Amino acid sequence: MSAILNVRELEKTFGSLIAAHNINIAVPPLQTVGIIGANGAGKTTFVNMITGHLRPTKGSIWFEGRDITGRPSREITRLGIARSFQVPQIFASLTVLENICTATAIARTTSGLIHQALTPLHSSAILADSDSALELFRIAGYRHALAATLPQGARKLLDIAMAIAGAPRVVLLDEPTSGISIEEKFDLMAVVIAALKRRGITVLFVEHDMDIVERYADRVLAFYDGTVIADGPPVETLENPRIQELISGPKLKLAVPNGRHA
Amino acid sequence: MRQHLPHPENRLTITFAAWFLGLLALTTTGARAEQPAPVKIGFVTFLTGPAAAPFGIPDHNAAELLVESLNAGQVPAPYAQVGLGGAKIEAKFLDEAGSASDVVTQFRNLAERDHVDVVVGYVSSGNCLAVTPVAEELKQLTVLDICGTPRVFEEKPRHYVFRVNPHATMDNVSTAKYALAKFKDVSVYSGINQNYAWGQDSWRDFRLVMKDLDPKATVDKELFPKLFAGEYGAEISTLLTSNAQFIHSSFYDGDLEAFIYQAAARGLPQRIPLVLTTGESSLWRLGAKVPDGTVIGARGPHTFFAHESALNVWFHKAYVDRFKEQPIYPAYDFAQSLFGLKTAWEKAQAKKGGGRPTTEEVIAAFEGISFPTPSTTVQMALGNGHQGISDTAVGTYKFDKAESRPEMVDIVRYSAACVNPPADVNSIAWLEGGMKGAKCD
Amino acid sequence: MTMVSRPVLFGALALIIVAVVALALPSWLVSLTTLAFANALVVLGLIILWRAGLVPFGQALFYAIGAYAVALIDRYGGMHDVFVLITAAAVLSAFAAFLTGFLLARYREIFFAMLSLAMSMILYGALVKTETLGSTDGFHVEAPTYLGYAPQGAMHLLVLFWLVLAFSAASALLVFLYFRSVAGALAVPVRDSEIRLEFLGVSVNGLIHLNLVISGTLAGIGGAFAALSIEHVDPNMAYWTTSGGFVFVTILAGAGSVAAAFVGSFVFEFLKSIAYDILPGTWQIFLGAVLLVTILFLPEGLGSLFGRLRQRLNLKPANVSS
Amino acid sequence: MLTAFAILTDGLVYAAYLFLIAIGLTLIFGVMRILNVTHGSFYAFGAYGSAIAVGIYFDRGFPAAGGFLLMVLVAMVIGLGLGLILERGLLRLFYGKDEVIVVLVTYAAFLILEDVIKLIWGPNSYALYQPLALAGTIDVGSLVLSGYDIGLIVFASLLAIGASFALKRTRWGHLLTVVIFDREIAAALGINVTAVYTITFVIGAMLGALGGAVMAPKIAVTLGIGVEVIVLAFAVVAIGGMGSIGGALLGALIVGECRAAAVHLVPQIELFVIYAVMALVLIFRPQGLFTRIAPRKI
Repeated sequence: MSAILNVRELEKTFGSLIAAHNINIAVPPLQTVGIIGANGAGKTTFVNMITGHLRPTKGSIWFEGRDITGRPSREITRLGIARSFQVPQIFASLTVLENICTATAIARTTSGLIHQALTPLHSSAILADSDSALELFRIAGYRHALAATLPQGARKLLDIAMAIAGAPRVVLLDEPTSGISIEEKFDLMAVVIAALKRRGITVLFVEHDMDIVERYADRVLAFYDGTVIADGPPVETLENPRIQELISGPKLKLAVPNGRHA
Repeated sequence: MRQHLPHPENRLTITFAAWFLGLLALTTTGARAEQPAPVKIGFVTFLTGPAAAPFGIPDHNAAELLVESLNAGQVPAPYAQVGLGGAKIEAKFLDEAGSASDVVTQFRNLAERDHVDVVVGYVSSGNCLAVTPVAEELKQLTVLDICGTPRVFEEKPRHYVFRVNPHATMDNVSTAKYALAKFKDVSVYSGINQNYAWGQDSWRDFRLVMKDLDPKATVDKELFPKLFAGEYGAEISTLLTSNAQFIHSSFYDGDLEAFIYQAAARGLPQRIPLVLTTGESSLWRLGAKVPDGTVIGARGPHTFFAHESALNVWFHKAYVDRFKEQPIYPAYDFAQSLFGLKTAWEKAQAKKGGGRPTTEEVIAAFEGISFPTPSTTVQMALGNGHQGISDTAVGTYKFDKAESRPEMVDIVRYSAACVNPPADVNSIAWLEGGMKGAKCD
Repeated sequence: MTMVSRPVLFGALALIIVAVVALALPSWLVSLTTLAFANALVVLGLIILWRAGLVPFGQALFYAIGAYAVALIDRYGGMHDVFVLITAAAVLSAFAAFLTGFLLARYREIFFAMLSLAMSMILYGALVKTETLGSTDGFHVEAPTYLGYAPQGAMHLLVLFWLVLAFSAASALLVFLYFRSVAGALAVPVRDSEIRLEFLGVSVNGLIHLNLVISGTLAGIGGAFAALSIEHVDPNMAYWTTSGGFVFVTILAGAGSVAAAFVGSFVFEFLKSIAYDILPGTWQIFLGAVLLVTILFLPEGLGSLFGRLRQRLNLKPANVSS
Repeated sequence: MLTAFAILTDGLVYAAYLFLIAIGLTLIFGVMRILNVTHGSFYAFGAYGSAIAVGIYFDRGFPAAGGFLLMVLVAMVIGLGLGLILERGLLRLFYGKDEVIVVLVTYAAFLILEDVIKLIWGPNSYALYQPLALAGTIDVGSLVLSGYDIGLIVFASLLAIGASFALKRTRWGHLLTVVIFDREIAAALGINVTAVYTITFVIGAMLGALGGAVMAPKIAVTLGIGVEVIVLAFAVVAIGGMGSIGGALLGALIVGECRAAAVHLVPQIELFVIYAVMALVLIFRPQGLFTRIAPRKI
């Protein structure tokens, strides 16, 4: 069957630094892809290029047979590719409900600002959608809490819930479990993956925890130094000693508290 | 937090309290039947901001002095009568600083909240232009004080608004005539004026007169530094490289002093003499800083140029005794405004055979009168008798080292009819038309 | 629905009361209120921007454009009908906001503030330079006609006041509804996370551009009414201190509610006239102190008082910038 | 030729003036992220202080050199007093509040100080004329330069060098640089940010007062001199780049030379040349000429 996301000879350089080199990937619909690699291996750069935050230096990105290379992120979002962030991008000074309502309302007023200026934010339809989204991600309990006051796990969930409010076909999750205690990680991923499967969304997620990847990914991409050094089913990819050495080496480093995760 | 608050908090409560007490007092004084009831006059001038020192303070001082002296009946003839026609003057001072909307709002408050009988004041031409239509709308008798723009009475005839002090046209007519006489066959001159209406108008008038009287004279540099710029290095270099025979400027106070300090330090006025249309107001502070030979105007025959009279002697002495400083022309301007009002008021009162005159009666009496002031005699000749004119004078500065005091030499007087447009002639048109109908002797 | 209709109801009630009370007020108070409400329209625009975290130090640009539009058409355009004048002012200021918006919308924080300051100061400089318009002296604005009706004396004050009141009510209602629209509700999110908005498919610059045009138009209309109420325009209307004054009132009012703009602006004008009255020489101390006390005790501005009041009357709080 | 030279020197003199009024502002903004409107008050207080103190000093006929030192001393004292009162007594209460709120707080303080000046020194203007005379003149062709102006240029240059040295070489400078770079990290490194703030604000106040003190001999010290300075300093700092000393210097030079050129060649545009430059710079380099914006990390 044809790929929903197709990446050809993708390359990104910052001056002399090569952040991504000759990346070729085809993702079939409804697949769940785990992206692994040490810090600075080019995972986030890859995600940023797909979602239009960075413009590739070379190569092309195809979504549902359409070339989306270098399009602005909001356009790509409207086309159906959503993303979440390492540091959850939520509206801290609004309540959880207002957060999700905002996302839902935007998703329902795609024809632009004027349309949005003329559509009231609070309609029963929007409220209904928002509530079901909160239920789906198990954060309905925080409904009226200020987003600023949420625990890290709930923030991650809200971030993802907002990301998929626009019913995308593909979602990229950038380290969904970073900054989450080992105990919570699995429950969180369980909720997320279940929700996304339920909505029939193709998932690419960046992850450092190999057990999570092994458990939830149908396929693994291993990044090293800006290139994909392995692409295959989780078990064999993760057991490949070379990968072990290249990826897991840094994994030990992760034990050391690190500014970005604090 | 707490410990920092008492200051603003107290101020707030105090001011509110004061305001209400003030209101109370106001209403009660209104109610109390005095014989005769005082004439309430609102005085508006700059009490804050950069225009306070040159205009507001002398203006305010003169007002304080004259109101007290008049109420005590200590002013020599012909103003010996107490207050206005026997009724004491009740003064209310307001700050002119702020935007036009502030000034207009305050004017309305004076007229309709405080119910003053007369408003006297305004230094800024912009404010004069802003309040005049409101005065007409509210039928509020108003005597504009120091502002110079001729537009007030030339744009439209006014009924409730008067201005005793001559408008700015004559300042530049007289200084131009004087400069041409002093600097033989002038062919090149330069000008430095503030970049706002006053400076622009002064320069325009001056150039028009020069064109009339000395067509061959050309302008070398014309500079318009920002108002209150303070730093004139670049302007001074420009003028130093100028081959002008003199430099015209309508600078006053702060800007004038800053300019003189910086220019004198670089030998500019020693090389090219200055013609200062309003220079008088700063002479006492600048003293020897102003090089001898500088041409000085005073917006009328004030201070150095004042005609000898008992009134002038009294005014000058009373002012110096009280404020320990010399009265400068804004003080004289104010005296003229108030004496004009007093003359009109008492004439109206006499006409109706005693009793307090109505606004209309005062206006009828005011139009076209002439009356003596500490400086000279003012004739309400223009704008259907609403705009005063007087003679004026220009002189050359000389610092008396022995006495260490400024003095004026080679004073030339110009009759009112010589330096002012005839009635119902727009001043710019008059200047452009070659000052037709000017009667100079 | 009740959430929208209740505040609107209160607003309408207040409007009617004020309109009637005006008949009994002394005319100095009427004209003071007229000016206050004219400025309140500018403040309303600033509140729209402030909710998105933007504070222009040059809003006087549009204020002055509106004022001069009215003054010039009234003087040279030969048209004196108030509705023609206001419409012209609105259109011109909207257009100016639309053009400058292409630049301003790209800026945030202090850079936004400074760029708008620069723009207004350039207009100021240009106006000072045009001697034909009286330079800094400015010029008089003739009283307008109202669809052919030319009220005289005190009546003309009242009619203008009622018109300003009507415009204020209309603008307040529209802005109130805008705040409850999707686009309006996005202001606070802009402050929290532009990235999330972009990745929800919103053009943040476009959104800010829209807000700029709305606030610019309001400022223009405010300036137009100010010109009609002062009956005079001068370049000072474009000077940075004028912009500063508006920001001052915005802080005093707070972004809390639409009504705050009007109450805040009135309180400010009133306090100022008290200050002038009792402290002719030192009124700035008074204003400064008032501002400090406000920021200390009412960090959310006067608007927050309504919030507390609402809770007293246990109404559902309007969810503007919670 | 002479004109070109005149433009150059006039530009430098004006630039010196601008740098003197801008350096304190940019320092405070860089470290504390406060756009400090009271900077105008510092300038005014400095000018009044030096006009009076130094005036008396010269009237007593004391040696000239001491007079110039006294200017600096006066500025120090005033900066210390005002700076401490404002930072400890007022601004402290508003840290962490919205940047704009803090601007408004300083604006309110500025309004109050404007009247305080009037209450202390009255409405009349003061003049400090002796230094200009003492500094003498230098003739260049028909152009006579004031020794004091040359002195200003030298003084400003020394200040610029001194400041950048202090920032780069001294321990204190390093602390500041860290705080400017990232307050969180600074705090994490155990830097006492509160103390840094107080000291920075006081130094900024001293620099503002210094600007007024050394300008006093050239201007008539009168009410409202602070207002002009504020916007001018803002413009310079915005052009150079908020919070950068080098930026302030560059901004001052650009504005100074542009203005001088305008006065000599097209006096008509002098009034808004500064804002035109500012608008252009902001349009093409929003962050100003000297600072670079960190790419947003997501």
